[in-house]
Amino acid sequence: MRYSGWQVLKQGLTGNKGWQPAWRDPDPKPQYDVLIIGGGGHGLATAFYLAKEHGITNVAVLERGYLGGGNVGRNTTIVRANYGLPGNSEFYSHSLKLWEGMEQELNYNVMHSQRGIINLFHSDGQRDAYARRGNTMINQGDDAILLDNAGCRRLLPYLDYDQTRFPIYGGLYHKRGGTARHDAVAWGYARGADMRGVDLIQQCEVTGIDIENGRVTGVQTSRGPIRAKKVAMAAAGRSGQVAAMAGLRLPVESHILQAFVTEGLKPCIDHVVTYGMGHFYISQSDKGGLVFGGDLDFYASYAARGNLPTAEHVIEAGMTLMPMIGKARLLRSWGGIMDMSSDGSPIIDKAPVEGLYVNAGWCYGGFKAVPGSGFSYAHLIATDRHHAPAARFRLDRFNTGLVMDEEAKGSQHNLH
Amino acid sequence: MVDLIAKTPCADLLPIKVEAVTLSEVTPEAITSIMPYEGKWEVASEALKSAHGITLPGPGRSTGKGDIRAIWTGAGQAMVLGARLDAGLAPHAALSDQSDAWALMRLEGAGGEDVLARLTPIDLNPGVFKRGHVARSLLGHMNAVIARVGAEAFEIMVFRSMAGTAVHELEEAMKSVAARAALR
Amino acid sequence: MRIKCPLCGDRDSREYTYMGHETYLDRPGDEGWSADWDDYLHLRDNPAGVTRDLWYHGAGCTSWLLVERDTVTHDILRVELARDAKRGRG
Amino acid sequence: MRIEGYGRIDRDTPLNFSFDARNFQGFKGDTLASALLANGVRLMGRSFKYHRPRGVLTAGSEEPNALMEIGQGAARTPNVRATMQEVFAGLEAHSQNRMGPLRHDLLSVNDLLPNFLSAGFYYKTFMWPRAFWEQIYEPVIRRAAGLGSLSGQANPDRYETGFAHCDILVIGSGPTGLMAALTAAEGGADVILAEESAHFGGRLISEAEELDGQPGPDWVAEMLEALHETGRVRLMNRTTVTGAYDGGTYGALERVGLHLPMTPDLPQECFWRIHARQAVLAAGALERPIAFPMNDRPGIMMASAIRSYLHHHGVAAGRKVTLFATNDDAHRTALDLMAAGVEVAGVMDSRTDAQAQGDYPLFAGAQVISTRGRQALREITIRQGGSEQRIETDCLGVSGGWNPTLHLTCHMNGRPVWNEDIAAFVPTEGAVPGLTPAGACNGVYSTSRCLSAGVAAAGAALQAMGAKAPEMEIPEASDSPGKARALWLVEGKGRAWLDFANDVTSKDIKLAAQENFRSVEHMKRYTTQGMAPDQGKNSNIGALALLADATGRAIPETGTTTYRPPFAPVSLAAIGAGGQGKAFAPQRFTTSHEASVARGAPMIEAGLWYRPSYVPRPGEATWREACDREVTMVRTHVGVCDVSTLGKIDIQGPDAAAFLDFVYANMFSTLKVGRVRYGLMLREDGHVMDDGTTARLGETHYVMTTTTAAAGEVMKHLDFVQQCLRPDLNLRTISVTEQWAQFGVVGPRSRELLNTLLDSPIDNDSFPFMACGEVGVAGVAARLFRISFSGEQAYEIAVPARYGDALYRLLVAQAEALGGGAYGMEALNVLRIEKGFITHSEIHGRITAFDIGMDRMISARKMCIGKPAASRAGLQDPMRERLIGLKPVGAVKQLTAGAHLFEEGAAPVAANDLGYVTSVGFSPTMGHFIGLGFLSDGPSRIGDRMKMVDHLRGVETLVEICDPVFHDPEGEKLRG
Repeated sequence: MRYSGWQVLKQGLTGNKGWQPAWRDPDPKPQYDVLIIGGGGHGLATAFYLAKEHGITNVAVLERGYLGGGNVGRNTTIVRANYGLPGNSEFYSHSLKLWEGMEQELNYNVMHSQRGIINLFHSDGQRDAYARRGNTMINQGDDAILLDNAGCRRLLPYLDYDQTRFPIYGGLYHKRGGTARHDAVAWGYARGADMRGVDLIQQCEVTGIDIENGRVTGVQTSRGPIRAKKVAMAAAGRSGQVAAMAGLRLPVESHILQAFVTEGLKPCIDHVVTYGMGHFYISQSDKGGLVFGGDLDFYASYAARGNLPTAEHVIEAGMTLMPMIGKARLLRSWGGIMDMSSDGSPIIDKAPVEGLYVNAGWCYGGFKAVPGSGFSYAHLIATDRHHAPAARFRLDRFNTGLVMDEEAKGSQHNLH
Repeated sequence: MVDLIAKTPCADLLPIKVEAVTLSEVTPEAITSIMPYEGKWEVASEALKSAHGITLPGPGRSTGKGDIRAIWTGAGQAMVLGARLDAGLAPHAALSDQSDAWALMRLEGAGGEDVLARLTPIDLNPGVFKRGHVARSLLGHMNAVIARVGAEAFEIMVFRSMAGTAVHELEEAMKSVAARAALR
Repeated sequence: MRIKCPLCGDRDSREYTYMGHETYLDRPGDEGWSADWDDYLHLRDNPAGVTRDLWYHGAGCTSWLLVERDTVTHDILRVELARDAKRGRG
Repeated sequence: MRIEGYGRIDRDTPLNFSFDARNFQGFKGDTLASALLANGVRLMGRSFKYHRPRGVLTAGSEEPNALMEIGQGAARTPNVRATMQEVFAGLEAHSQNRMGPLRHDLLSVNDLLPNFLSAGFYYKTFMWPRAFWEQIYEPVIRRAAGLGSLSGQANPDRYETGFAHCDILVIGSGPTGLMAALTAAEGGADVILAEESAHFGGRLISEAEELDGQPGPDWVAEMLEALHETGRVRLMNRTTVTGAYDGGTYGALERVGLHLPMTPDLPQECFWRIHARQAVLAAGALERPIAFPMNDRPGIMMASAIRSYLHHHGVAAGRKVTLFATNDDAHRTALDLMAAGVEVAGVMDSRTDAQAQGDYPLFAGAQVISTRGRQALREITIRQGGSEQRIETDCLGVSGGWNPTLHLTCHMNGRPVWNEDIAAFVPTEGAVPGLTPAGACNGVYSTSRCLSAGVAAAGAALQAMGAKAPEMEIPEASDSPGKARALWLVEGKGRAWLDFANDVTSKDIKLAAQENFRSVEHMKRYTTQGMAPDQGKNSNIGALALLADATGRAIPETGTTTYRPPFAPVSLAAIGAGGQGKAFAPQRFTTSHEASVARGAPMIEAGLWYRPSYVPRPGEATWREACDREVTMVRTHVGVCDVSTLGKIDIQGPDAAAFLDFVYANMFSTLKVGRVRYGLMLREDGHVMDDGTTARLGETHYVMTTTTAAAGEVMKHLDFVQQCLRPDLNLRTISVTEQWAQFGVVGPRSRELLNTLLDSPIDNDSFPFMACGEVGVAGVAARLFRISFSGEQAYEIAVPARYGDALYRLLVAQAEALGGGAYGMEALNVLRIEKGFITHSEIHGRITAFDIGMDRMISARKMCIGKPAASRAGLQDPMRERLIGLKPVGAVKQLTAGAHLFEEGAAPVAANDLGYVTSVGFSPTMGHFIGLGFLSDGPSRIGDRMKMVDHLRGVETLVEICDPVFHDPEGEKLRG
């Protein structure tokens, strides 16, 4: 059933009885061509593009909980293409183009709002480092503007330009950056994949990966064994456990990233704003809640919840940058499980085991990467050739030394 | 002949008084860190005792005689306040002059614990943090050494360059505690 | 969260910073790059359960600590000075 | 209306306040809600989506409807619960979330088209045309959405945070909490008793109930006295425990000044971090609404809330009251109202076997199937047996049973379990280590069993701490739990609300199930049920029960969503109080700070420190003029600059030399005593961490300097190497950054200047380049280092920090006498670029020794941190971007840091990108701009012409690649 304004009008006049299920709840078949482990944003998008771009529809997405229940449902919903390193620059540029066509492609309003994102900087040195990144973005064909202090005052009048601890010199303004409704992205891709014949199987935990003489042959699950020629991992924070089922160790350590939302407020923040002297980023959801986040809790964890010191530090950064949010009240805080890679950039590659594919190491950047990762991962699974924008996301880069250290912090997983 | 005038860290910041609580600067004669080399803690402690009459303190504690005091300031490290250390200690421990590195403040008066409760995560209740106890912890966002030197008196050490921030944060806490007391 | 420092006693986790897995204690001896170095710097078991990792009591006694804990429940099971643990490994 | 002889308010202290600019009067002890009800005001807000009229539903923090803006201007606070805001003289409250006056909210037009605004409608439309989303659809939606509004101005009020410690924290001070606190204190524990509302006693203040034969409130007063007697209990009222975290840490928000007119120095709120070895949750229970058609009108409220307003505030919520209940408990409202002379028009009890407990009209087996009254309730329609009947009423008390307030037990992902006996969810066992739920929050609904539950829980907590549980005498109290029977939905015409704030009705829940959003988490996100300010406290259980029906599952199988911190919303100003303004990070001032400020030098941030940008002289209009003069002054005469902010680490011990060989790429054990050497420090991943000079003052005594930015990181790294990698080495390290004030004396006349101050003069032989040693200045023991960051003959002199101010002023005076003077960071930066020296602009974290032409410094004779990783093939590739100098050679003379480098004829796009510029400055010495940067295969491109493009600044410059050292490459000046 196609969604549109007319459909909402027609259904509204007939008591909304005609709306169809957004996806089916099939039982797992014994055999598929491709199995995707993980029903989050990346898994669902991969299934969608396998079907749409490559006509491969005998696919099952295996989700141990409910669709979109992991990080795609727990992030601060930021979408941007403002990366500096070769490899990341092309990938997120391609991903943002897919975002811009997503509503038409999925026939689902994911509320992608290109309201602009401003990375504030607080010294000449930081300005020049951001300028280097901004020039990379323009070289890549994306947009960037260097705001000075006066430019920030016009766009962001509510920042504290006088009392704040680290004065605001200016900001790197990426107009095509913005936000999207995270759940809607998962549901849009789920519906799109299901409509094209992909089986979305919830409450189905993968408990083992079957390998016979170096080739993957299927998986063991809480709902029985399923055979397949190709198995693609997309388990984000749980990548370590799933890879271990195939005897693999990944350059990934799982960490907690807390996110926060306030009670609903009338419009007061119209952009995504990030702070340069403390990890803090904020935007306002369409329902009016201020959605913000900042540092990891910094210790390895799968608890999907964090502790007070990090929450306080993040909110302190918000208070020194924009004290007007002081009267807003924190309504809810939660945690995602971030698969932090050793250089801060992701991995989309074939595993050393034939027929097994790895998609992991997304750190903070998983949500904005959903379409790009799905598209490139589907291309790799379908053709066994790396898709150009994701060509550098190799497993072996740590041995060659061609690491992609976007944050320039070294090999310690939790510093990216 | 040229002459260099000395300035103390809190010269133009202290003393301040809010209701029953006062914050004043303390300027010991000298502060020297003493870090015994491998296996030399006992022999260094003996050398200190014979030279200055006090032994090296265990973790979280302080020792003292007259106006000379030794406070525990970290793993394998103590600081001696109040006297230039005898050179005889040198072979047993790394000695390093810290006299100018620290701003030393004394917080005195009823309710000192409540003031510090705004800034320090450790439990300073008299039943737990007794006279002679020393802790290396936080004062707001700063590293600090906190010692109880009396039933209603604490000594606080922060790095010299942060004296201004420390005094400001302590004064704000003193005002807030006093304002609450006025309500009762 | 609270960690009991062997020297300072039970302290709020805001006084500590975290580095990473216990493997950092076992620096490989090879002078050139090797699979051991790839293991040491990058690859992790990343267990959901009991693990051991290195913490620095930066706001306290500046000791490095080896902490045995659970990555799912955040229980802290055992804490020792990393210096002693390293010496114990010979 | 106000009822004489009722309420624990101070009728001798009338308080004037305003609501939507209308003046009212309440009494001390009133909440905004009770005072408004006393004045007959029932319309207090508007719902989120349909903008329907909303009246107060409850008497506690779980209030979903009566959310208001308090205060004016910058002090305005949105979304304040009228049920929690105590009235004070001059209190100004405004309704929110309306367009136009509250009585005529233009946005209530949404209420005319509910069928088109059903759950998730916005996912199915607003997709065409694409640009309309940002320009039209989203702005309209955002305007209508949201509740209260921020003032947009900086927060002027004072907030604070604090730490508290105790053996046993008791959360809630009803019968369970008071007994738990007394038991714990009698058992020898230090206790904190935290109570959310202003008064202790919980429900006992709102019920006509007796304990030990005396009225509840009197018993409470006695208990507080007993607690005080133990000397071990810290009573914290107006303090909501908002979160349970690891290790017995709890977050709690105390309302300190919110109930008073503005008081200087008094914080509005305090966010406490409480560490408790054990805790008892005694948070009671919340009464559960019923979803019946048109159940959202102002005047419809919880039956227990009507009792609270009567007993606690002396206010009758209506003149002609009806009740709709599923249990005996709610009948007390009828009894209490009649005792106070208020008319009870009927009690509709859904149970056919219900018994009246007093002479009020009981309609057993009846249900309310509709209501009327636009701005406030006028009439209800009930159905009993086959017949329907209308009853005129202005206040309907509702009770669908009680939900245990177990939220804190879910804060570590524990999910509550369904208890069929009480038809409610109760905490799962051991959900939060050290937190024992007791009483109503654990599903125990009778007062007497609550009292014993409190004793038992405190006893268990004492035992867990190794103490003995004392014998406690349990007061005599009522034990009438009554059999609860759940009623989730009354079918009928008209919408039945579950989430009153987000306007989620039973139709929305059914639609979610119909579209296969079957999981309770999917239903919540699709319908936004439970995502309003009350976080589902009034709707979660009802919604999941309807979902269970709609999907043919039982409630336990459907399960519940989990609750997350905070239990009640916390102002960001409170939890972030440590960050506002300058407090976010300490300020570090050098000893020469005042002297620089006095000379008009603008101070700029360098890490946590402040350093002079430039030191202007009269007549200099721009920073460039001052900077050019300062550079020339240093090159030709002598300059003085404070370098105290660089990290300084004292390293002593027999193995100090071996240690430095291990942490630095180059050798230090070969450095002679009295000499200094430049050192390059790698991270273990082979990239450069920091650089700086290390001096050898004695056989076993070095002093290492680090950059300002990396001082803390290096200190921690050295501790890591000593303790975790090389405990075999016998050495000790300690920071001496703050012990010494250190100043650069730079330029051809630098030695001449020093000799006017040193107790014994020096010359090129006694103090050659890279020498160091003890010297005397006016009898003060100082240290002198002959090192240069400018390429000139230069020294750094360090004195104990107490003399810093005095020495700086003296050095500047002497420099000015010799034709020089003070210089700042801008000049220092140009001087070092002229000499090709690097800073963290170059070693920005992705750079190896190879990239900056220093790979030879990685000594072949020893191992060091980072050496193996630096040997990876990818880090030795000549095509990597490597350090070069550049200067403009075309018409455009400007260079910019952050620009990229391309072949002369190539398009400035990613594919042709060969490098980037890191540092630039106008060099008065060379007469043109100079810069440093990184270029693919840089060293073999010296002399080539390339194109520098900065899209952001609109600058395109033809440049020549050159050797990074522009000035005095042979270094004669250094050794002069």
